[in-house]
Amino acid sequence: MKRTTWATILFMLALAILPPVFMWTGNAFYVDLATRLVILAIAAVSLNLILGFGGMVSFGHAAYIGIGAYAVGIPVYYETYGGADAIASYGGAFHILVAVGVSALFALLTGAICLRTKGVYFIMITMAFGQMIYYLFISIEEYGADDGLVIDTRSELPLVSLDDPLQLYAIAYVALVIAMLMVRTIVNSRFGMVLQGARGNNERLVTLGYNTYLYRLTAYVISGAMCGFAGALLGNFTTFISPDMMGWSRSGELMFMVILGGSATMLGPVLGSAVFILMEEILSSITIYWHLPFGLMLMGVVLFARGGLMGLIKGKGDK
Amino acid sequence: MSALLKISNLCKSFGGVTATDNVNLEVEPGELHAIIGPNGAGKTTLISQLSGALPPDSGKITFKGMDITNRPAHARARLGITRSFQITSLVMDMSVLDNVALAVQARQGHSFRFLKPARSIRALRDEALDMLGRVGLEARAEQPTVALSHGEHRQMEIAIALATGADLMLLDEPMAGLGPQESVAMIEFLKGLKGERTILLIEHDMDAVFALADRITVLVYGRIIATGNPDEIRGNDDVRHAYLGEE
Amino acid sequence: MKRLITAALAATMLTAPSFAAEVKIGFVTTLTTGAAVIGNDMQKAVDLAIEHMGGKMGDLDVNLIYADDGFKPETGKQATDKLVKQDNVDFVTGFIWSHVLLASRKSVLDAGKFLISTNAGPSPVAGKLCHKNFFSTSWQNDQTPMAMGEVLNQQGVKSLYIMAPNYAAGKNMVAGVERTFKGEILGRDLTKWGADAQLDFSAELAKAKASGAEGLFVFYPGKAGGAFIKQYQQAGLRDTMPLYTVFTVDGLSIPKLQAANFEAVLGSRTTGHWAPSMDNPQNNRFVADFKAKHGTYPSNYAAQSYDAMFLIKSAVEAVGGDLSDMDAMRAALKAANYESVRGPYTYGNNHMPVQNFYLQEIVKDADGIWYKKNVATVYENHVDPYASECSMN
Amino acid sequence: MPPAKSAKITGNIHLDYTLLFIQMLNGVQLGLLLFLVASGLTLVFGILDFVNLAHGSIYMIGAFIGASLTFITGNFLLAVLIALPITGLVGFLIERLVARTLYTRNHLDHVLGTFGLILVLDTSAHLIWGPEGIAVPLPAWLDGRVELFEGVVVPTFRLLIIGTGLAVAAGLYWLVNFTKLGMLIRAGASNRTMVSALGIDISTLFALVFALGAMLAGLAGMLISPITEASISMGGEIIITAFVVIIVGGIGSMKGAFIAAIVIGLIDTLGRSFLDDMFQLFMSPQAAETSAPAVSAMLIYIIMAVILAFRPQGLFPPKVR
Repeated sequence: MKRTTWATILFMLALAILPPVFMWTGNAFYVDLATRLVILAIAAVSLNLILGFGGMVSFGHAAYIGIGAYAVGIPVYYETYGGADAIASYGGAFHILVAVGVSALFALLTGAICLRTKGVYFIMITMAFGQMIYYLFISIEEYGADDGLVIDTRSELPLVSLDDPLQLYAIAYVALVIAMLMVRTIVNSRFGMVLQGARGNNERLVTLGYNTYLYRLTAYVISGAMCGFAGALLGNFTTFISPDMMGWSRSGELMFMVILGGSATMLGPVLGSAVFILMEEILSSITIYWHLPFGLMLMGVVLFARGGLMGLIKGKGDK
Repeated sequence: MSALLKISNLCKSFGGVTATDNVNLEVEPGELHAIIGPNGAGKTTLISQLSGALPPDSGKITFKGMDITNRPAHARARLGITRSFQITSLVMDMSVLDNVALAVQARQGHSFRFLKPARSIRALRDEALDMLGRVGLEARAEQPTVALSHGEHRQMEIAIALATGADLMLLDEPMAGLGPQESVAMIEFLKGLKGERTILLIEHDMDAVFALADRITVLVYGRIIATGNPDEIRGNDDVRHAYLGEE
Repeated sequence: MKRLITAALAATMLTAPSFAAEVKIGFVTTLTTGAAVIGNDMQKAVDLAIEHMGGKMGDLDVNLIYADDGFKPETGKQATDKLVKQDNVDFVTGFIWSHVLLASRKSVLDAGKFLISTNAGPSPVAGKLCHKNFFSTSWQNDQTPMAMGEVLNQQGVKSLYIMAPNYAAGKNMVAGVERTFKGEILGRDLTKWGADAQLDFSAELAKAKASGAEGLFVFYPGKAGGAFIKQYQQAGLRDTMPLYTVFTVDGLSIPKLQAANFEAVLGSRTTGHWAPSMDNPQNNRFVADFKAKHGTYPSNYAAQSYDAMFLIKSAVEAVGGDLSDMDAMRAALKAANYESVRGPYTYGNNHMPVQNFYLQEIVKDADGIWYKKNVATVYENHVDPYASECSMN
Repeated sequence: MPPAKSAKITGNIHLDYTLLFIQMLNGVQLGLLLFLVASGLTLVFGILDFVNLAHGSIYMIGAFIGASLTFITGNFLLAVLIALPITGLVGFLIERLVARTLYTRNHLDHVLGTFGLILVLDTSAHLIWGPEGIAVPLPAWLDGRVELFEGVVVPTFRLLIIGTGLAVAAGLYWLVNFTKLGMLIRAGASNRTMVSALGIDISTLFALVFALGAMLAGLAGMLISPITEASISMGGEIIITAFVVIIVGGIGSMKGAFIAAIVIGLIDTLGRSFLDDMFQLFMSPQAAETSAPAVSAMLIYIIMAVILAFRPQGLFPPKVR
């Protein structure tokens, strides 16, 4: 087996084993940390599908996290305080359906426009749509505007209780594994070959008869829906949502997680999220000026570590 | 017998410069039709309009009796037009085999299939290897495309064009940048294709053109000044004056 | 790689819960971004308070842990979670921003700890979401602008133009002044707020001027306040449209404005529950030592934070250091039996201060330094308007 | 206790032409300021093919250098004159240390690398100047007001901004249309072979262009700081809008940046001033008052999305690259 495969298995095993150990040794906070890590990793994995494998640099991906989280927050808000009976609900299945559905719809509508553009224009127009959603929620007073919305009750699911930190973690972990497997299946399929071909040379693929626009749009929608699901989990984890979660710098952070770990690889985005969150946690506990070393680290990775951490693991001779 | 491709009154200009000037041309099924002309004659512009990469300003393009003037590039490819590029255009970060397999996959219909790993599909793989075999690249199949030489890239372009199963192949200077021996091999290879596929060939290498072409069209400043078999073209005064004489 | 990460995790786990005779206090505030100017002022006041106590509350050592909310509710909640779950603090206090407080309150209260806001006072925590373990050393958001509305009535202002940032506290402030102001409101502008907040108010000032209102009410906290005052001066509205502000001209912006000589701020009016000019022993010591140490007057944020430390001290002393006796500590907190820099006050049923509000003016002190001075009492023992929505007695 | 009574705005402000004129002037002023930032961005992109998210941080650093020098020299204008070359030097250093390594990379690497640079520069500013920001005083003759004509009184300093903005625009027009450098810009190319064919040392040229871009951003920061103030978050406040400007205008196009900056300045200002009045024509005053600020905050992004939907290369795309 390749070294990268081994690394993937070992790292995922560690993610499975460590949090329960933290819990039983009385370090509940680190379970929280791991949960946030795993949820953001799902978002990064979804971004990797279009950014890494599709070559579509979306600078507005955090919008889907917000949509997913509000898809939990808004129904819970109405169920708790009354009003809008049609969407008032504590039901987890309903929340996930809305999170995934609305995210997919938003991706479809905005993707149809964004994918007409290329290069920097694409980067910037995806950001513009992210900012639109950001300002939209900032101005909806009903849902707390920029103060955000406190989610009073977590989604109700059969068999499990999301109020239990370990159960919530387990759900997020399983979701991450499924997301990784989904992306792997997609990129290796015939669809995935077209997607990757279009990343390398779009004109060539068009000449072969592929309507690459449709393939890209499909990938964009799948990615958005997957990220919306991560958002629903995040809402359940933080029990709080604010428009802040979808600003452009949050989208930049997601992009960075993918690149840091290694884009267009299986483990890359997960590893990237892990290092990102741990560095953030460690540096910010040392100094309030932690953005300085953090920024230097960011620049260092971009300047000197092409291929990200997975590039390092892969080594030279191993393909 | 009706023409496979019919171009009527095609015009295209870029900000005052006329690149395609009222071009009329018919390509018969099975023939190898060469287009020659000095640099800047508008040969590549013409090909791009045929493949759908550039929209013409006016005129009409008919393929297999259908008006395709306003169809997008990918739709024309599905009808059976493929092109190779003057400057190598391959998916550099994929393997040689994957490049060709994508062409096979394109011919087999839409690729909105998400589950089965593409590389494990025998039908795709075998046919792609077969095409690579025809251009003598089967040994390089698993290499990353970027690792191949320029000459091999040109061969890959041909393998891909073949793999699409297109009826009409638009070949834009397949000999460009090849060494003498590679050129000879390419000419032999294209000879072998004659009759099997209809080919519209742009080429600077006159030896190749006169050795291969059934008919030749001479394009100067976007205008056709002559069309005929190689002997007719050789004997044409206009051509000699406007083009061959210059060399 | 995995080993590296495990090692990194282990490195951050060194802070094991300790059982020394100490009271652990987590202080959540803003230490990064431009808003850190408020957090830094709070920090200075808290450090001064601990110094004034000799580092002890009763027999217990004070172990203070500052946490940065990064001006974001989500980050604030994470910081709070860490204080509660990892550092296992006894009190969580601080909180400048309403949204950070709202996002974080559940983490503290569900863990059965005391939560003491030193600034944020959004309506829910005073009303429906009031909680037995929540206390405030500041005010409810609406109260200060309500006092300003009352001032406007007293001064015979008949028409008003209103400007505030378009976010929850901004809207609360607008609602507050409109709740009590009896004249006409000729126009109201809610400007863009957030990461790329609008700071050029030329368009709004032009509208305000065109409206012909007799007064201009604004709420622009933090750096937007300074920016606003300057443009107000540059627009030359000082003579035609007097300025009435809340939380806009404060201890943080005044030194900057004086350095740049923006005289428009002198004589401008605001309302508040505390000013450095207030004369009582606790306040005199606080203001004098703060000035001696840092060279500026403390802001109201500093005053509220300073009070919070003494409020906690009173509770710790009341139980003789037995921090497990939550009920007795709660009773002690509720009694507000400590020397506050604002003078004595009581707690209402919702644990918000019932206190006086004053009309304040920006004037020069004896040394020519600009500061905020109380000129009249607007409300005595004012109860916030949401107290009745709170189900506690 | 019932919630606050729903307030009614009584004195309805009718559209009067004096107000409209003043607002348009304000819009043009905002537009010119945006142009100063955007021109540097588009210059760097047009010639260097480099996406610089940290351009806003240079704007911030320029403002702080100008503010500090104002207090040292006691004279705002003198401070600006000294601060400009210093900001240029900062740009030069950033080019040498960071940007040049990234030229051969793709835009994604540019975005991420300069995203890191933002954190570094903003935190450095926090360390050097503290979080509180600096209010910048103006000399008395600039701090007053001018009556342009009956009823139209505007702050002198805003006229100075308009004047400076127009002068810089004229200077850039000359640069783009009548100099060798301008030829490169108009050729719309990050075409290195062509640059070297002209016998120019590319490495130096790129560094100078970057420094010029930095100076333009710094100038904008210095001009805005007497109105708002120099603060560590000001970079993040403008950078996205500046990007919207160059995207709408067509990246690399100076003309596009100018027109888009003015249009966005006007739309933003007029939107803030008149949108709620306009909305009241077809919805209730309450609904208009809540939706107008939301829409005006989203307005420039909506405009950008609409323009890109129809013209994926912006309004004035430079020649095919």
